[in-house]
Amino acid sequence: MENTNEMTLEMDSRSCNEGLARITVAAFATQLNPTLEEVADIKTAVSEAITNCIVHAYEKETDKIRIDCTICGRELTVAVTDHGRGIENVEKAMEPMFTTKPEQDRSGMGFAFMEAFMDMLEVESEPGKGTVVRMKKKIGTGIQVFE
Amino acid sequence: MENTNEMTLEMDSRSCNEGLARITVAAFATQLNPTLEEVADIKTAVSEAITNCIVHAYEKETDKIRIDCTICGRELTVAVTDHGRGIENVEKAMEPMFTTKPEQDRSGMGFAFMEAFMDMLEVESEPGKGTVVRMKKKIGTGIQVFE
Amino acid sequence: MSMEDVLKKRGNCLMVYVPQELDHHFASQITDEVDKELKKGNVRQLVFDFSGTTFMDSSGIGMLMGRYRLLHYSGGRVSAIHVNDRVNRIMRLSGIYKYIEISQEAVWHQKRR
Amino acid sequence: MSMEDVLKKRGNCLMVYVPQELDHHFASQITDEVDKELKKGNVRQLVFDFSGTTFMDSSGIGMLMGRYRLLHYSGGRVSAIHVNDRVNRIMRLSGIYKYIEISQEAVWHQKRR
Ligand SMILES: Nc1ncnc2c1ncn2[C@@H]1O[C@H](COP(=O)(O)OP(=O)(O)O)[C@@H](O)[C@H]1O
Ligand SMILES: Nc1ncnc2c1ncn2[C@@H]1O[C@H](COP(=O)(O)OP(=O)(O)O)[C@@H](O)[C@H]1O
Repeated sequence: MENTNEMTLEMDSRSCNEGLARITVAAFATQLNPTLEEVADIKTAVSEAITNCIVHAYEKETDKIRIDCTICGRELTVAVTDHGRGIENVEKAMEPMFTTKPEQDRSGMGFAFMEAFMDMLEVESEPGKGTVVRMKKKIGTGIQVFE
Repeated sequence: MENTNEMTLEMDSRSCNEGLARITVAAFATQLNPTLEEVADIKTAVSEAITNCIVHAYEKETDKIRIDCTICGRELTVAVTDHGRGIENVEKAMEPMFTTKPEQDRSGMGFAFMEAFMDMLEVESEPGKGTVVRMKKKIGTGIQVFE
Repeated sequence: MSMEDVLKKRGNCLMVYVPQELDHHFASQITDEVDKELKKGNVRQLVFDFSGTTFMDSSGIGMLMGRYRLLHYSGGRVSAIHVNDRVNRIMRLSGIYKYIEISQEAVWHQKRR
Repeated sequence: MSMEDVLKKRGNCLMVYVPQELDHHFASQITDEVDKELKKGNVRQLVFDFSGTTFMDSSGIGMLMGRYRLLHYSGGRVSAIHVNDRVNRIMRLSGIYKYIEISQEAVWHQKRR
Protein backbone atom coordinates (compact mmCIF):
# COMPACT_ATOMS: atom_id res chain seq x y z
CA MET A 1 0.00 0.00 0.00
CA GLU A 2 2.97 2.35 -0.10
CA ASN A 3 4.03 4.46 -2.95
CA THR A 4 6.73 2.32 -4.56
CA ASN A 5 6.86 -0.76 -6.72
CA GLU A 6 9.79 -2.75 -8.04
CA MET A 7 10.60 -5.36 -10.63
CA THR A 8 13.71 -6.95 -12.09
CA LEU A 9 13.96 -8.69 -15.43
CA GLU A 10 17.04 -10.77 -16.16
CA MET A 11 17.44 -12.28 -19.60
CA ASP A 12 19.87 -13.71 -22.13
CA SER A 13 21.58 -11.18 -24.40
CA ARG A 14 19.86 -12.44 -27.54
CA SER A 15 18.36 -10.02 -30.01
CA CYS A 16 15.08 -11.96 -29.93
CA ASN A 17 14.69 -10.72 -26.33
CA GLU A 18 14.77 -7.02 -27.23
CA GLY A 19 11.00 -6.96 -27.70
CA LEU A 20 10.48 -8.82 -24.42
CA ALA A 21 12.42 -6.12 -22.55
CA ARG A 22 10.36 -3.33 -24.11
CA ILE A 23 7.03 -5.02 -23.45
CA THR A 24 7.91 -5.83 -19.83
CA VAL A 25 9.11 -2.35 -18.92
CA ALA A 26 6.15 -0.78 -20.74
CA ALA A 27 3.72 -3.06 -18.87
CA PHE A 28 5.33 -2.09 -15.58
CA ALA A 29 5.17 1.63 -16.45
CA THR A 30 1.46 1.26 -17.30
CA GLN A 31 0.78 1.45 -13.57
CA LEU A 32 1.57 5.18 -13.79
CA ASN A 33 -1.12 5.76 -16.43
CA PRO A 34 1.35 7.04 -19.03
CA THR A 35 0.26 8.61 -22.32
CA LEU A 36 0.94 6.62 -25.51
CA GLU A 37 3.78 9.07 -26.23
CA GLU A 38 5.35 8.39 -22.84
CA VAL A 39 5.11 4.64 -23.38
CA ALA A 40 6.81 5.03 -26.76
CA ASP A 41 9.55 7.15 -25.16
CA ILE A 42 10.23 4.48 -22.53
CA LYS A 43 10.21 1.66 -25.10
CA THR A 44 12.71 3.49 -27.29
CA ALA A 45 15.09 4.22 -24.41
CA VAL A 46 14.93 0.62 -23.12
CA SER A 47 15.47 -0.73 -26.61
CA GLU A 48 18.62 1.38 -27.03
CA ALA A 49 20.10 0.29 -23.71
CA ILE A 50 19.37 -3.41 -24.29
CA THR A 51 20.67 -3.34 -27.85
CA ASN A 52 23.93 -1.82 -26.59
CA CYS A 53 24.39 -4.75 -24.20
CA ILE A 54 23.87 -7.23 -27.02
CA VAL A 55 25.89 -5.42 -29.69
CA HIS A 56 28.68 -3.78 -27.68
CA ALA A 57 28.94 -5.29 -24.20
CA TYR A 58 28.77 -8.99 -25.08
CA GLU A 59 29.33 -8.89 -28.86
CA LYS A 60 29.35 -12.52 -29.99
CA GLU A 61 28.77 -14.05 -26.55
CA THR A 62 25.46 -14.74 -24.84
CA ASP A 63 25.37 -13.56 -21.25
CA LYS A 64 22.87 -12.01 -18.83
CA ILE A 65 21.32 -8.56 -19.05
CA ARG A 66 19.57 -7.22 -15.95
CA ILE A 67 16.87 -4.55 -15.96
CA ASP A 68 15.83 -3.08 -12.61
CA CYS A 69 12.72 -0.92 -12.62
CA THR A 70 11.35 1.12 -9.78
CA ILE A 71 8.30 3.32 -9.56
CA CYS A 72 8.47 5.88 -6.79
CA GLY A 73 5.65 8.40 -6.70
CA ARG A 74 5.23 9.26 -10.35
CA GLU A 75 8.84 8.64 -11.33
CA LEU A 76 10.01 5.57 -13.23
CA THR A 77 13.64 4.49 -12.87
CA VAL A 78 15.13 1.94 -15.27
CA ALA A 79 18.65 0.59 -14.72
CA VAL A 80 20.18 -1.69 -17.36
CA THR A 81 23.23 -3.65 -16.21
CA ASP A 82 25.67 -5.83 -18.14
CA HIS A 83 28.94 -7.50 -17.18
CA GLY A 84 30.48 -7.04 -20.59
CA ARG A 85 33.48 -5.19 -22.03
CA GLY A 86 32.64 -1.78 -20.56
CA ILE A 87 33.30 1.67 -21.99
CA GLU A 88 36.75 3.35 -21.94
CA ASN A 89 35.53 6.92 -22.39
CA VAL A 90 31.93 7.39 -21.36
CA GLU A 91 31.82 11.09 -22.28
CA LYS A 92 33.00 10.35 -25.81
CA ALA A 93 30.63 7.37 -26.13
CA MET A 94 27.68 9.60 -25.26
CA GLU A 95 28.34 12.07 -28.06
CA PRO A 96 25.65 11.89 -30.76
CA MET A 97 26.85 10.00 -33.86
CA PHE A 98 29.78 8.42 -32.04
CA THR A 99 29.97 4.69 -32.56
CA THR A 100 32.69 2.05 -32.42
CA LYS A 101 30.76 -0.23 -34.79
CA PRO A 102 29.92 1.75 -37.94
CA GLU A 103 30.56 -1.42 -39.99
CA GLN A 104 27.58 -3.00 -38.20
CA ASP A 105 25.32 -0.10 -39.19
CA ARG A 106 25.26 1.39 -35.70
CA SER A 107 24.17 5.01 -35.98
CA GLY A 108 25.75 6.27 -32.77
CA MET A 109 22.36 7.68 -31.76
CA GLY A 110 21.61 5.23 -28.93
CA PHE A 111 22.65 7.41 -25.99
CA ALA A 112 21.27 10.50 -27.76
CA PHE A 113 17.83 8.86 -27.93
CA MET A 114 17.98 7.74 -24.31
CA GLU A 115 18.72 11.36 -23.36
CA ALA A 116 16.02 12.74 -25.64
CA PHE A 117 13.26 10.46 -24.42
CA MET A 118 14.01 10.21 -20.70
CA ASP A 119 14.42 13.00 -18.13
CA MET A 120 17.70 11.74 -16.74
CA LEU A 121 20.50 9.50 -18.06
CA GLU A 122 23.52 8.34 -16.09
CA VAL A 123 26.16 5.91 -17.34
CA GLU A 124 28.64 4.11 -15.10
CA SER A 125 31.15 1.82 -16.73
CA GLU A 126 34.36 0.01 -15.97
CA PRO A 127 36.36 -1.45 -18.86
CA GLY A 128 36.43 -5.24 -18.61
CA LYS A 129 33.81 -5.21 -15.86
CA GLY A 130 30.59 -3.89 -17.36
CA THR A 131 28.18 -1.00 -17.62
CA VAL A 132 25.14 0.35 -15.78
CA VAL A 133 22.82 2.71 -17.64
CA ARG A 134 20.37 4.43 -15.28
CA MET A 135 17.42 6.41 -16.66
CA LYS A 136 14.54 8.25 -15.00
CA LYS A 137 11.31 9.69 -16.28
CA LYS A 138 8.41 11.45 -14.56
CA ILE A 139 5.13 10.11 -15.88
CA GLY A 140 1.69 11.68 -16.03
CA THR A 141 0.36 13.81 -13.25
CA GLY A 142 -1.41 11.60 -10.69
CA ILE A 143 -0.02 10.01 -7.57
CA GLN A 144 -0.21 6.26 -7.63
CA VAL A 145 -1.08 3.91 -4.80
CA PHE A 146 -0.08 0.30 -5.30
CA GLU A 147 -2.19 -2.51 -3.93
CA MET B 1 22.37 -19.52 -31.64
CA GLU B 2 21.52 -22.56 -29.56
CA ASN B 3 18.13 -23.88 -28.83
CA THR B 4 17.44 -22.44 -25.38
CA ASN B 5 16.48 -19.06 -23.99
CA GLU B 6 16.01 -17.90 -20.40
CA MET B 7 14.50 -15.04 -18.46
CA THR B 8 13.77 -14.27 -14.84
CA LEU B 9 11.25 -11.75 -13.57
CA GLU B 10 11.36 -10.76 -9.92
CA MET B 11 8.66 -8.46 -8.58
CA ASP B 12 6.85 -7.25 -5.48
CA SER B 13 3.91 -9.37 -4.34
CA ARG B 14 1.33 -6.68 -5.11
CA SER B 15 -1.86 -7.53 -6.92
CA CYS B 16 -1.21 -4.70 -9.40
CA ASN B 17 1.73 -6.79 -10.68
CA GLU B 18 -0.38 -9.81 -11.65
CA GLY B 19 -0.96 -8.41 -15.12
CA LEU B 20 2.75 -7.63 -15.50
CA ALA B 21 3.63 -11.27 -14.81
CA ARG B 22 1.14 -12.53 -17.39
CA ILE B 23 2.26 -10.09 -20.08
CA THR B 24 5.95 -10.83 -19.52
CA VAL B 25 5.65 -14.61 -19.62
CA ALA B 26 3.32 -14.40 -22.62
CA ALA B 27 5.79 -12.13 -24.44
CA PHE B 28 8.59 -14.60 -23.71
CA ALA B 29 6.48 -17.55 -24.93
CA THR B 30 5.71 -15.69 -28.15
CA GLN B 31 9.12 -16.79 -29.40
CA LEU B 32 7.65 -20.30 -29.78
CA ASN B 33 4.90 -19.05 -32.10
CA PRO B 34 2.08 -20.23 -29.83
CA THR B 35 -1.57 -20.18 -30.86
CA LEU B 36 -3.88 -17.67 -29.15
CA GLU B 37 -5.29 -20.57 -27.15
CA GLU B 38 -1.84 -21.59 -25.95
CA VAL B 39 -1.05 -18.01 -24.93
CA ALA B 40 -4.32 -17.88 -22.96
CA ASP B 41 -3.46 -21.19 -21.26
CA ILE B 42 -0.05 -19.89 -20.18
CA LYS B 43 -1.50 -16.59 -18.95
CA THR B 44 -4.11 -18.37 -16.86
CA ALA B 45 -1.59 -20.74 -15.26
CA VAL B 46 0.85 -17.92 -14.48
CA SER B 47 -1.94 -15.81 -13.05
CA GLU B 48 -2.97 -18.62 -10.69
CA ALA B 49 0.58 -19.21 -9.44
CA ILE B 50 1.29 -15.50 -8.88
CA THR B 51 -2.04 -14.89 -7.17
CA ASN B 52 -1.31 -17.75 -4.76
CA CYS B 53 1.97 -16.09 -3.75
CA ILE B 54 0.15 -12.82 -3.06
CA VAL B 55 -2.91 -14.27 -1.34
CA HIS B 56 -1.51 -17.32 0.45
CA ALA B 57 2.29 -17.16 0.69
CA TYR B 58 2.71 -13.57 1.82
CA GLU B 59 -0.83 -12.65 2.87
CA LYS B 60 -0.66 -9.07 4.17
CA GLU B 61 3.08 -8.62 3.62
CA THR B 62 4.83 -7.42 0.50
CA ASP B 63 7.79 -9.55 -0.48
CA LYS B 64 9.44 -10.83 -3.67
CA ILE B 65 8.03 -13.29 -6.19
CA ARG B 66 10.41 -14.83 -8.68
CA ILE B 67 9.41 -16.26 -12.06
CA ASP B 68 12.01 -18.26 -13.98
CA CYS B 69 11.17 -19.09 -17.58
CA THR B 70 13.11 -21.31 -19.92
CA ILE B 71 12.46 -22.29 -23.50
CA CYS B 72 14.17 -25.49 -24.53
CA GLY B 73 13.30 -26.79 -27.95
CA ARG B 74 9.57 -26.24 -28.11
CA GLU B 75 8.97 -26.63 -24.39
CA LEU B 76 8.28 -23.70 -22.07
CA THR B 77 9.10 -24.12 -18.37
CA VAL B 78 7.78 -21.62 -15.83
CA ALA B 79 8.85 -21.81 -12.17
CA VAL B 80 7.21 -19.49 -9.64
CA THR B 81 9.05 -19.17 -6.33
CA ASP B 82 8.06 -17.47 -3.09
CA HIS B 83 9.63 -17.42 0.38
CA GLY B 84 6.31 -17.27 2.18
CA ARG B 85 4.42 -19.49 4.60
CA GLY B 86 4.61 -22.69 2.56
CA ILE B 87 2.08 -25.52 2.30
CA GLU B 88 1.64 -28.21 4.99
CA ASN B 89 -0.06 -30.80 2.81
CA VAL B 90 0.65 -30.31 -0.87
CA GLU B 91 -1.48 -33.22 -2.01
CA LYS B 92 -4.53 -31.88 -0.17
CA ALA B 93 -3.85 -28.33 -1.42
CA MET B 94 -3.89 -29.57 -4.99
CA GLU B 95 -7.38 -31.09 -4.75
CA PRO B 96 -9.90 -29.13 -6.83
CA MET B 97 -12.14 -26.91 -4.67
CA PHE B 98 -9.80 -27.12 -1.69
CA THR B 99 -8.98 -23.69 -0.27
CA THR B 100 -7.87 -22.35 3.09
CA LYS B 101 -9.36 -18.94 2.34
CA PRO B 102 -13.01 -19.40 1.39
CA GLU B 103 -13.82 -16.17 3.27
CA GLN B 104 -11.69 -14.30 0.71
CA ASP B 105 -13.68 -15.77 -2.18
CA ARG B 106 -10.93 -18.17 -3.20
CA SER B 107 -12.46 -20.91 -5.32
CA GLY B 108 -9.87 -23.60 -4.68
CA MET B 109 -9.47 -23.97 -8.45
CA GLY B 110 -5.99 -22.45 -8.78
CA PHE B 111 -3.96 -25.67 -8.93
CA ALA B 112 -6.73 -27.36 -10.94
CA PHE B 113 -6.43 -24.67 -13.64
CA MET B 114 -2.63 -24.89 -13.66
CA GLU B 115 -2.97 -28.64 -14.23
CA ALA B 116 -5.67 -28.20 -16.87
CA PHE B 117 -3.80 -25.63 -18.93
CA MET B 118 -0.20 -26.86 -18.67
CA ASP B 119 1.27 -30.26 -19.55
CA MET B 120 3.10 -30.72 -16.25
CA LEU B 121 2.70 -29.27 -12.75
CA GLU B 122 5.05 -29.90 -9.84
CA VAL B 123 4.78 -28.27 -6.41
CA GLU B 124 7.58 -28.24 -3.84
CA SER B 125 6.90 -26.57 -0.53
CA GLU B 126 8.34 -26.29 2.96
CA PRO B 127 6.17 -24.78 5.69
CA GLY B 128 7.71 -21.53 6.92
CA LYS B 129 10.21 -21.53 4.05
CA GLY B 130 8.26 -21.12 0.83
CA THR B 131 6.97 -22.77 -2.31
CA VAL B 132 8.13 -23.49 -5.84
CA VAL B 133 5.51 -24.20 -8.50
CA ARG B 134 7.05 -25.62 -11.70
CA MET B 135 5.00 -25.93 -14.88
CA LYS B 136 5.84 -27.10 -18.39
CA LYS B 137 4.03 -26.85 -21.69
CA LYS B 138 4.97 -27.94 -25.21
CA ILE B 139 4.10 -25.21 -27.68
CA GLY B 140 3.34 -25.40 -31.37
CA THR B 141 5.21 -27.72 -33.66
CA GLY B 142 8.30 -25.97 -34.99
CA ILE B 143 11.81 -26.00 -33.63
CA GLN B 144 13.00 -22.60 -32.63
CA VAL B 145 16.45 -21.12 -33.13
CA PHE B 146 17.25 -18.08 -31.00
CA GLU B 147 19.39 -15.29 -32.34
CA MET C 1 -10.20 1.28 -13.97
CA SER C 2 -12.68 3.79 -12.61
CA MET C 3 -15.42 2.13 -10.56
CA GLU C 4 -18.09 4.53 -11.83
CA ASP C 5 -18.02 2.80 -15.21
CA VAL C 6 -18.29 -0.64 -13.68
CA LEU C 7 -21.66 -0.62 -11.85
CA LYS C 8 -25.11 0.37 -13.07
CA LYS C 9 -28.34 -0.05 -11.10
CA ARG C 10 -31.61 -0.49 -13.04
CA GLY C 11 -34.60 -1.14 -10.77
CA ASN C 12 -33.70 -4.21 -8.71
CA CYS C 13 -31.08 -5.30 -11.24
CA LEU C 14 -27.42 -4.51 -10.70
CA MET C 15 -25.30 -4.58 -13.86
CA VAL C 16 -21.55 -5.10 -13.52
CA TYR C 17 -19.37 -4.31 -16.54
CA VAL C 18 -16.40 -6.60 -16.06
CA PRO C 19 -13.01 -5.13 -17.09
CA GLN C 20 -10.78 -6.58 -19.82
CA GLU C 21 -8.79 -8.79 -17.48
CA LEU C 22 -10.64 -10.31 -14.54
CA ASP C 23 -7.86 -11.43 -12.23
CA HIS C 24 -7.48 -11.30 -8.44
CA HIS C 25 -6.50 -7.61 -8.59
CA PHE C 26 -9.66 -6.49 -10.38
CA ALA C 27 -11.94 -9.11 -8.82
CA SER C 28 -11.13 -7.73 -5.33
CA GLN C 29 -11.94 -4.18 -6.41
CA ILE C 30 -15.20 -5.17 -8.11
CA THR C 31 -16.23 -7.36 -5.18
CA ASP C 32 -15.83 -4.43 -2.77
CA GLU C 33 -18.04 -2.19 -4.91
CA VAL C 34 -20.68 -4.81 -5.63
CA ASP C 35 -20.96 -5.81 -1.98
CA LYS C 36 -21.47 -2.15 -1.00
CA GLU C 37 -24.44 -2.03 -3.38
CA LEU C 38 -25.78 -5.39 -2.23
CA LYS C 39 -25.71 -4.19 1.40
CA LYS C 40 -28.10 -1.38 0.47
CA GLY C 41 -30.62 -4.16 -0.31
CA ASN C 42 -33.09 -4.27 -3.19
CA VAL C 43 -30.92 -6.25 -5.62
CA ARG C 44 -32.79 -9.29 -7.02
CA GLN C 45 -30.70 -9.75 -10.12
CA LEU C 46 -26.95 -9.41 -10.41
CA VAL C 47 -25.73 -9.44 -14.02
CA PHE C 48 -22.05 -9.55 -14.92
CA ASP C 49 -21.49 -8.30 -18.46
CA PHE C 50 -18.35 -9.93 -19.91
CA SER C 51 -18.53 -8.31 -23.36
CA GLY C 52 -15.29 -6.45 -22.73
CA THR C 53 -13.50 -9.32 -21.02
CA THR C 54 -10.80 -11.39 -22.71
CA PHE C 55 -9.10 -12.87 -19.65
CA MET C 56 -10.43 -14.51 -16.49
CA ASP C 57 -8.83 -16.86 -13.96
CA SER C 58 -10.05 -18.67 -10.85
CA SER C 59 -10.33 -15.39 -8.94
CA GLY C 60 -13.22 -14.53 -11.26
CA ILE C 61 -14.86 -17.85 -10.41
CA GLY C 62 -14.45 -17.08 -6.71
CA MET C 63 -15.97 -13.65 -7.15
CA LEU C 64 -19.02 -15.03 -9.00
CA MET C 65 -19.57 -17.89 -6.53
CA GLY C 66 -19.21 -15.52 -3.57
CA ARG C 67 -21.90 -13.17 -4.97
CA TYR C 68 -24.09 -16.20 -5.73
CA ARG C 69 -23.89 -17.22 -2.08
CA LEU C 70 -24.84 -13.73 -0.92
CA LEU C 71 -27.87 -13.43 -3.20
CA HIS C 72 -28.99 -17.05 -3.06
CA TYR C 73 -30.42 -16.76 0.48
CA SER C 74 -32.80 -13.99 -0.56
CA GLY C 75 -33.81 -15.77 -3.77
CA GLY C 76 -31.79 -13.41 -5.97
CA ARG C 77 -30.11 -14.57 -9.19
CA VAL C 78 -26.64 -14.15 -10.62
CA SER C 79 -25.86 -14.35 -14.32
CA ALA C 80 -22.94 -13.82 -16.68
CA ILE C 81 -23.68 -12.50 -20.18
CA HIS C 82 -21.73 -11.94 -23.40
CA VAL C 83 -19.15 -14.45 -22.30
CA ASN C 84 -16.50 -15.27 -24.93
CA ASP C 85 -15.29 -18.80 -25.71
CA ARG C 86 -12.28 -18.65 -23.47
CA VAL C 87 -14.11 -17.33 -20.42
CA ASN C 88 -16.92 -19.80 -21.10
CA ARG C 89 -14.41 -22.65 -21.07
CA ILE C 90 -13.06 -21.54 -17.69
CA MET C 91 -16.60 -21.28 -16.30
CA ARG C 92 -17.45 -24.79 -17.59
CA LEU C 93 -14.26 -26.26 -16.12
CA SER C 94 -15.08 -24.82 -12.72
CA GLY C 95 -18.63 -26.20 -12.57
CA ILE C 96 -19.98 -22.73 -11.81
CA TYR C 97 -22.69 -23.08 -14.50
CA LYS C 98 -24.67 -25.17 -12.01
CA TYR C 99 -25.32 -22.02 -10.00
CA ILE C 100 -24.95 -19.16 -12.41
CA GLU C 101 -26.72 -18.63 -15.72
CA ILE C 102 -24.16 -18.20 -18.46
CA SER C 103 -24.99 -16.69 -21.83
CA GLN C 104 -22.58 -16.49 -24.73
CA GLU C 105 -24.81 -14.36 -26.94
CA ALA C 106 -22.63 -11.79 -28.68
CA VAL C 107 -23.19 -8.06 -28.46
CA TRP C 108 -24.76 -6.66 -31.61
CA HIS C 109 -25.25 -3.07 -32.76
CA GLN C 110 -22.91 -1.92 -30.06
CA LYS C 111 -19.22 -1.26 -29.99
CA ARG C 112 -17.40 -3.63 -27.68
CA ARG C 113 -15.91 -1.69 -24.81
CA MET D 1 8.45 -12.66 -39.61
CA SER D 2 8.82 -14.45 -42.90
CA MET D 3 11.23 -12.71 -45.25
CA GLU D 4 9.15 -13.49 -48.33
CA ASP D 5 6.58 -10.93 -47.22
CA VAL D 6 9.20 -8.27 -46.62
CA LEU D 7 10.81 -7.72 -50.03
CA LYS D 8 9.24 -6.99 -53.42
CA LYS D 9 11.14 -6.12 -56.60
CA ARG D 10 9.38 -4.01 -59.25
CA GLY D 11 11.62 -3.12 -62.17
CA ASN D 12 14.64 -1.36 -60.67
CA CYS D 13 12.72 -0.49 -57.52
CA LEU D 14 13.06 -2.64 -54.40
CA MET D 15 10.17 -2.31 -51.91
CA VAL D 16 10.78 -3.27 -48.29
CA TYR D 17 7.74 -3.78 -46.06
CA VAL D 18 9.06 -2.93 -42.62
CA PRO D 19 7.68 -5.07 -39.75
CA GLN D 20 5.69 -3.69 -36.82
CA GLU D 21 8.69 -3.16 -34.60
CA LEU D 22 11.93 -2.11 -36.28
CA ASP D 23 14.57 -2.80 -33.66
CA HIS D 24 18.10 -4.25 -33.88
CA HIS D 25 16.70 -7.80 -34.11
CA PHE D 26 14.55 -7.15 -37.16
CA ALA D 27 16.85 -4.51 -38.68
CA SER D 28 19.67 -7.11 -38.88
CA GLN D 29 17.42 -9.63 -40.60
CA ILE D 30 16.08 -7.10 -43.10
CA THR D 31 19.55 -5.73 -43.80
CA ASP D 32 20.82 -9.21 -44.68
CA GLU D 33 17.98 -9.76 -47.16
CA VAL D 34 18.13 -6.29 -48.70
CA ASP D 35 21.89 -6.46 -49.18
CA LYS D 36 21.54 -9.83 -50.93
CA GLU D 37 19.18 -8.16 -53.42
CA LEU D 38 21.39 -5.09 -53.80
CA LYS D 39 24.36 -7.31 -54.63
CA LYS D 40 22.46 -8.66 -57.62
CA GLY D 41 22.60 -5.10 -58.98
CA ASN D 42 19.89 -3.24 -60.89
CA VAL D 43 18.33 -1.47 -57.87
CA ARG D 44 18.02 2.30 -58.45
CA GLN D 45 15.30 2.96 -55.89
CA LEU D 46 15.02 1.44 -52.45
CA VAL D 47 11.68 2.18 -50.78
CA PHE D 48 10.99 1.28 -47.16
CA ASP D 49 7.24 1.09 -46.51
CA PHE D 50 6.53 1.91 -42.85
CA SER D 51 2.74 1.61 -43.04
CA GLY D 52 2.77 -1.36 -40.65
CA THR D 53 5.43 0.04 -38.33
CA THR D 54 4.64 1.48 -34.91
CA PHE D 55 8.06 1.23 -33.29
CA MET D 56 11.55 2.15 -34.48
CA ASP D 57 14.77 2.88 -32.62
CA SER D 58 18.29 3.93 -33.64
CA SER D 59 18.93 0.51 -35.20
CA GLY D 60 16.38 1.49 -37.84
CA ILE D 61 18.28 4.72 -38.44
CA GLY D 62 21.50 2.74 -38.83
CA MET D 63 19.84 0.37 -41.29
CA LEU D 64 18.52 3.23 -43.46
CA MET D 65 21.81 5.16 -43.42
CA GLY D 66 23.76 2.00 -44.24
CA ARG D 67 21.58 1.34 -47.31
CA TYR D 68 21.84 5.00 -48.29
CA ARG D 69 25.63 4.69 -48.30
CA LEU D 70 25.50 1.56 -50.47
CA LEU D 71 23.16 3.07 -53.07
CA HIS D 72 24.52 6.60 -53.01
CA TYR D 73 27.69 5.73 -54.96
CA SER D 74 25.70 4.44 -57.90
CA GLY D 75 23.27 7.36 -57.82
CA GLY D 76 20.44 5.28 -56.36
CA ARG D 77 17.86 6.72 -53.97
CA VAL D 78 16.46 5.59 -50.64
CA SER D 79 13.09 6.66 -49.32
CA ALA D 80 10.77 5.93 -46.39
CA ILE D 81 7.03 6.11 -47.02
CA HIS D 82 3.85 5.95 -44.90
CA VAL D 83 5.83 6.93 -41.82
CA ASN D 84 3.72 7.56 -38.72
CA ASP D 85 4.24 10.52 -36.36
CA ARG D 86 6.36 8.63 -33.90
CA VAL D 87 8.73 7.14 -36.48
CA ASN D 88 8.85 10.52 -38.23
CA ARG D 89 9.93 12.17 -34.99
CA ILE D 90 12.76 9.65 -34.55
CA MET D 91 13.88 10.21 -38.15
CA ARG D 92 13.85 14.01 -37.66
CA LEU D 93 15.82 13.76 -34.42
CA SER D 94 18.49 11.67 -36.12
CA GLY D 95 19.01 14.08 -39.02
CA ILE D 96 18.50 11.26 -41.51
CA TYR D 97 16.02 13.35 -43.56
CA LYS D 98 19.03 15.09 -45.11
CA TYR D 99 19.81 11.89 -46.99
CA ILE D 100 16.58 10.01 -47.21
CA GLU D 101 13.23 11.18 -48.55
CA ILE D 102 10.58 10.78 -45.89
CA SER D 103 6.87 10.80 -46.66
CA GLN D 104 4.16 10.68 -44.04
CA GLU D 105 1.30 10.28 -46.50
CA ALA D 106 -1.18 7.82 -45.02
CA VAL D 107 -2.29 4.64 -46.73
CA TRP D 108 -5.81 4.94 -48.17
CA HIS D 109 -8.13 2.31 -49.60
CA GLN D 110 -5.95 -0.37 -48.15
CA LYS D 111 -5.98 -2.21 -44.88
CA ARG D 112 -2.95 -1.50 -42.74
CA ARG D 113 -0.90 -4.63 -42.34
N1 LIG E 1 26.69 -1.50 -22.73
C1 LIG E 1 27.80 -1.11 -23.42
N2 LIG E 1 28.95 -1.81 -23.31
C2 LIG E 1 30.06 -1.45 -23.99
N3 LIG E 1 30.10 -0.38 -24.81
C3 LIG E 1 28.99 0.36 -24.96
C4 LIG E 1 27.78 0.03 -24.30
N4 LIG E 1 26.84 0.94 -24.64
C5 LIG E 1 27.45 1.79 -25.48
N5 LIG E 1 28.74 1.47 -25.69
C6 LIG E 1 29.72 2.21 -26.52
O1 LIG E 1 29.22 3.52 -26.74
C7 LIG E 1 29.11 3.79 -28.14
C8 LIG E 1 27.94 4.71 -28.42
O2 LIG E 1 26.72 4.06 -28.10
P1 LIG E 1 25.36 4.54 -28.75
O3 LIG E 1 25.23 6.03 -28.60
O4 LIG E 1 24.28 3.72 -28.17
O5 LIG E 1 25.50 4.25 -30.31
P2 LIG E 1 25.62 2.87 -31.12
O6 LIG E 1 25.03 1.76 -30.31
O7 LIG E 1 24.84 3.14 -32.35
O8 LIG E 1 27.07 2.65 -31.38
C9 LIG E 1 29.03 2.43 -28.78
O9 LIG E 1 29.44 2.45 -30.13
C10 LIG E 1 29.93 1.58 -27.89
O10 LIG E 1 31.29 1.75 -28.23
N1 LIG F 1 2.29 -20.21 -2.80
C1 LIG F 1 1.53 -20.72 -1.79
N2 LIG F 1 1.91 -20.53 -0.51
C2 LIG F 1 1.18 -21.02 0.51
N3 LIG F 1 0.04 -21.72 0.33
C3 LIG F 1 -0.41 -21.94 -0.92
C4 LIG F 1 0.31 -21.45 -2.04
N4 LIG F 1 -0.36 -21.82 -3.16
C5 LIG F 1 -1.43 -22.52 -2.73
N5 LIG F 1 -1.46 -22.60 -1.39
C6 LIG F 1 -2.48 -23.35 -0.59
O1 LIG F 1 -3.13 -24.25 -1.41
C7 LIG F 1 -4.54 -24.02 -1.41
C8 LIG F 1 -5.16 -24.34 -2.76
O2 LIG F 1 -4.67 -23.46 -3.74
P1 LIG F 1 -5.48 -23.21 -5.08
O3 LIG F 1 -5.86 -24.50 -5.68
O4 LIG F 1 -4.69 -22.28 -5.93
O5 LIG F 1 -6.85 -22.50 -4.61
P2 LIG F 1 -7.13 -21.07 -3.97
O6 LIG F 1 -6.02 -20.14 -4.29
O7 LIG F 1 -8.40 -20.64 -4.61
O8 LIG F 1 -7.26 -21.29 -2.50
C9 LIG F 1 -4.69 -22.59 -0.99
O9 LIG F 1 -5.94 -22.32 -0.41
C10 LIG F 1 -3.53 -22.42 0.01
O10 LIG F 1 -3.87 -22.94 1.28
